[in-house]
Amino acid sequence: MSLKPLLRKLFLVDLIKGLKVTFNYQAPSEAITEQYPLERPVIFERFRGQPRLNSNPDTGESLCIVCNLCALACPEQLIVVKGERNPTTKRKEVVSWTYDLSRCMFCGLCAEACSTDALELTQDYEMALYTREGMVLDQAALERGQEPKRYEK
Amino acid sequence: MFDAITKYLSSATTPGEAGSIFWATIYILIITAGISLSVIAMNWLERKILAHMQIRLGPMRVGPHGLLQPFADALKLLIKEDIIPAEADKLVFWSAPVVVTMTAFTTFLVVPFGRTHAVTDMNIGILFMLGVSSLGVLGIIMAGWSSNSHYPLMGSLRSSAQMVSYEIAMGLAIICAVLMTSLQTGTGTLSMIGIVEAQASQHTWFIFKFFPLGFLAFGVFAIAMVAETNRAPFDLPEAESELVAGFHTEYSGFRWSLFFLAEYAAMLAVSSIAVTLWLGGWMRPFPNWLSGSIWNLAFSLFPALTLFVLAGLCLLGTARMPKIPQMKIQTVGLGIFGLLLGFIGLVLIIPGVRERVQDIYWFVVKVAFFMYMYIWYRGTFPRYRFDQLMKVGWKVLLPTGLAVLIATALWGLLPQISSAIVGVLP
Amino acid sequence: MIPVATTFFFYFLAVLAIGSAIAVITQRNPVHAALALIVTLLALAGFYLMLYAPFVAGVQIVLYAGGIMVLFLFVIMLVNLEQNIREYQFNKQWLVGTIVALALGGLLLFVYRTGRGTFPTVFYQGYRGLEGDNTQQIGLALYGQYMLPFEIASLLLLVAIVGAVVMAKKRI
Amino acid sequence: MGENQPGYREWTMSDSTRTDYLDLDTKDETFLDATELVLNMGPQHPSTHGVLRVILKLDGEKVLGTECVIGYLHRGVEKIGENRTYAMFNPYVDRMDYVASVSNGLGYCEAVEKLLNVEAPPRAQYIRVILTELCRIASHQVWLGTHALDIGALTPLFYCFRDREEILKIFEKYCGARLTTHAFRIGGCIYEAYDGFEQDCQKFCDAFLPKLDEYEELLTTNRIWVRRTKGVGILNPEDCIALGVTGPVLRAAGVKWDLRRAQPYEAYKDFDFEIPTGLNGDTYDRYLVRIEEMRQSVRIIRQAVEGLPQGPIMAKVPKVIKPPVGEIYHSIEAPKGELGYFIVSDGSTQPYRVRVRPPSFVNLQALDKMVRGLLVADVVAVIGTLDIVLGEVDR
Repeated sequence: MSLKPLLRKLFLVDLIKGLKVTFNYQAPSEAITEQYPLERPVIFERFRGQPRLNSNPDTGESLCIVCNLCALACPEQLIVVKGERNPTTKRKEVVSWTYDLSRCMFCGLCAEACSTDALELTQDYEMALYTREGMVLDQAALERGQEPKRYEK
Repeated sequence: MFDAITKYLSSATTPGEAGSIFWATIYILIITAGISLSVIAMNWLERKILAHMQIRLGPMRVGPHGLLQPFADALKLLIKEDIIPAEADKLVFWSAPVVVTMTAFTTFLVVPFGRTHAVTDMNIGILFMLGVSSLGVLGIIMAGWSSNSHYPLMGSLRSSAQMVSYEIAMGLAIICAVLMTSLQTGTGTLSMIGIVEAQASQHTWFIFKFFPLGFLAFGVFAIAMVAETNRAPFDLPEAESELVAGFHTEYSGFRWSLFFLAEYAAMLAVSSIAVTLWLGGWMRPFPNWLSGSIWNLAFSLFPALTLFVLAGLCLLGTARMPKIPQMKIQTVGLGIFGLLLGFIGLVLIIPGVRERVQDIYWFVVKVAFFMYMYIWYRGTFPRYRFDQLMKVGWKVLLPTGLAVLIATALWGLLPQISSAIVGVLP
Repeated sequence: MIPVATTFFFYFLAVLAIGSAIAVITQRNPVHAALALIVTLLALAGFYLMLYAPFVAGVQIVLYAGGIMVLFLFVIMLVNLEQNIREYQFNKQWLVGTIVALALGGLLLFVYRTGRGTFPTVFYQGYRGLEGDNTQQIGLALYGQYMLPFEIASLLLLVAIVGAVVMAKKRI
Repeated sequence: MGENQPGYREWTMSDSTRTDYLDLDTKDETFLDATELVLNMGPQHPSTHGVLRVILKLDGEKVLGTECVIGYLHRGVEKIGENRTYAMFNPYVDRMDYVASVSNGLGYCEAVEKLLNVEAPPRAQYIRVILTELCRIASHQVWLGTHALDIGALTPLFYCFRDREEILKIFEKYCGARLTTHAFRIGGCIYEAYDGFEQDCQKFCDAFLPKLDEYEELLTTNRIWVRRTKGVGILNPEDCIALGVTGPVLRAAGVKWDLRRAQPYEAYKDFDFEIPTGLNGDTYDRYLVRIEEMRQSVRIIRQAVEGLPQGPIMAKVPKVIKPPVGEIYHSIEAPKGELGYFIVSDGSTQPYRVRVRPPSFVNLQALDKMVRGLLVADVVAVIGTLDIVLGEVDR
């Protein structure tokens, strides 16, 4: 062994180098912890979260034309859309629209398949519930979007 | 009766020497409570410091900055279900944590927190500490065996092998310090107080005596003591990535917390040995350079100043707390805590208290340094493998310790040797 | 050090020592027996302390209770215990054993009776003087007067260490 | 499966823990030899990276033999593939190696594209390369953190996760998910690079390299780390090839085999990068190889970001994917090794059979070979260095 590595070994240079790294990181400003309920994470635009059914802002009519493409695209087959043709307007209208959130894996295929931008995955991410009831969303819940939740026992 | 109680206060000795059972009992109670409290503080500090080293925040929720987290944990552990495995040896399983805790706390009988702040001054003090702390491994073995499970058994086997082999290196380093008390002065002692007084009379900390021998012996001890207390990077008996939790895998609740208590008490104990032997025990820094009544006064104000600084930090933290309703209780709590610290600081300015507390303060500061090192090591180093650990113990520390011992003896006897040589020479 | 409650501690330690010594031979589980032996050794250390021999007490704790018994337990724990527990605790030589033990006890009693005068009946102050330099006295005796026996004993230990390594190691 | 069935094989514990061909001479056993100890490591164990169960046969602390028990995380991904259309199956493959989900998706999409005989447009290819290389870095960071944690260094884990967070943020900005990304579609990418995608990637690259040096300061020269990893779990090139081991484990043994070079897919032929190889094939070499791979990935990302072409991001693929009858095997270099997809098409909208060749599963086979004669602590180190993800082993 030549002299330099020997001296480095003797004076524990390798260990002290590591100690220096951890020591320097102690400044509280380095901490990256996010204190979740107090600090909210930044959610980006394309986030695939809670699904929402959009309606026409002017008329308040649902944008869904009951084409069933989302139900066909869904790998988990958790979307069930039933529609009926309105004899007056000749348009298909929604009879029942259910979305089983408990089985959803947020792949976004349904939103991609939607031809009218009616179904959309929003940036809401707090979908936990205390019971299984309420996991199956109907049309009203989907159009309402996520309500602000109060966590109570 | 009252006389007998107050007589001790005027004497400048330990209760043991003064023969005051009353005060000895009081001291034991204070030390036990103090150690438990410092273990709690250590628990919080370790989490916080380790968290900050790992760019985390650590406990933040229970109390301001998680100050009450250790208490919450202690409460949780106390009320947790107490599980004894069905196939365990009940008696041994039950007594193992007791043994570990008892031995860890007994060692503090001879630790001198100040000239008068020790339960007693045993003339085999350091031997007593070594002996009692070596009994702690019995508890670990009992725990590992009685759990009747493979991981604890392997953990306890590792632990006993590790402790037995590192005790030797530790002993050699201690002998170096003991030699230093006698060499070139002539008054050898094994007493903990005697060793500190020897450093005072020789006007040096033993870490600087016979440089670099004192430093080397200290180094050997500093490494061996980490191994003795099963801490990273020598935490093989409880290596969580290999043996789950080592010897206390099957323990839960209060029994587990006893092991935890004992581990931290043992860390404090070996750190106090190191402080006593090499860092001048309760002596304040630079008693020779910065002597005189003004410096004495300045140094005696240090405890109060430290508390004031801590109080100031707390109050600063109070001001910086986010102003939202959820944090209100925490903000107020932190403010009260800061004020409490400030008040204690004020008490420590009182001259009578100041004089008595100063020794303890410097001792605690030195021990705290070692405690920080423990946390720092844990945050930085990987873990040794078992055979490598043994290699370090037997092939590095033991020869180094022996060499330092021999060199210390030779250096100490240099005057005699040189005079003998001069005598032989014509 | 001023002795406190000397009589109480003597009897306490005596009962502890004898009780755990009996437990050593009556316990079926070898681990329990070994633990009882440790208690005996610790009680003996207490006796040494009472006899103003703190160094010997310290060494008793460090070496016997802390060192040797740890290794002892270490070995016992690896042995298959279930078989041991099923075996008979006393074998056929118990009669001979009892006779030998009784004979030894008689001898000790005889010695005690005849040499009673040489035992101190009270702790006299002379011993207390020894307490302070007990360590020094032992050191001087060991490395002065008994230098040769000491070295022979350490050589013996060295041989034992080498022997143990030879026996344990598969390949040297 | 009965004895007369084809494929039946006698398999007992003693068979898998044979010791006679090992260099353990049992002839001069002494009376002090302890009895063998059978230790169950896992499925709940801090360092088996999920739910791997390893049955260890020990002599003291020495490992005489191991047997891996897998399947605790089996979800039948391959069977699910037979019941979904080609596009629908895409999100499921993300859930195999959930640490490197982008690579999984890439492999699947490319295999189907090959089956359809289409090729993703250049811009899509570049975006794919950028994301998979980011994913490689993220995967290696998880490996480094957990591997260091197994060996006892707590801190690198948190540093790694901090830097991985930046990558996950890029993923979230790009495709809306952090872990199970579902970033690519058959025929290209569905998401156009968002505004600032290039800057984000460049920023990450600039910030990451000094952080990587920091990891190295903590570990590479640290004597404890070197001792724990050097000479531990050696696999020589012959064994690697015999066992089918791929990825960094193979390259650490000195075999310069990287599918990005050997059978260039996507745009990898456009980029200039090195394939780091080791010398001894031990744990330390694997560590160095992976660290260097992260540096090379940064190099690739920089080149790809600079040369990101304009144009469409989706090739012409019918809405209902109906590949012609046939079969295809396509493999890519995933962070953990060769990730292959074997897809049999019967001409319908659903694959007839999807078979995945997961690198973790194959690499895990080498565990027994690597740990025999070592100590328990080394088993943990070797499991860490193999970089297995149980989601991929069990599928």
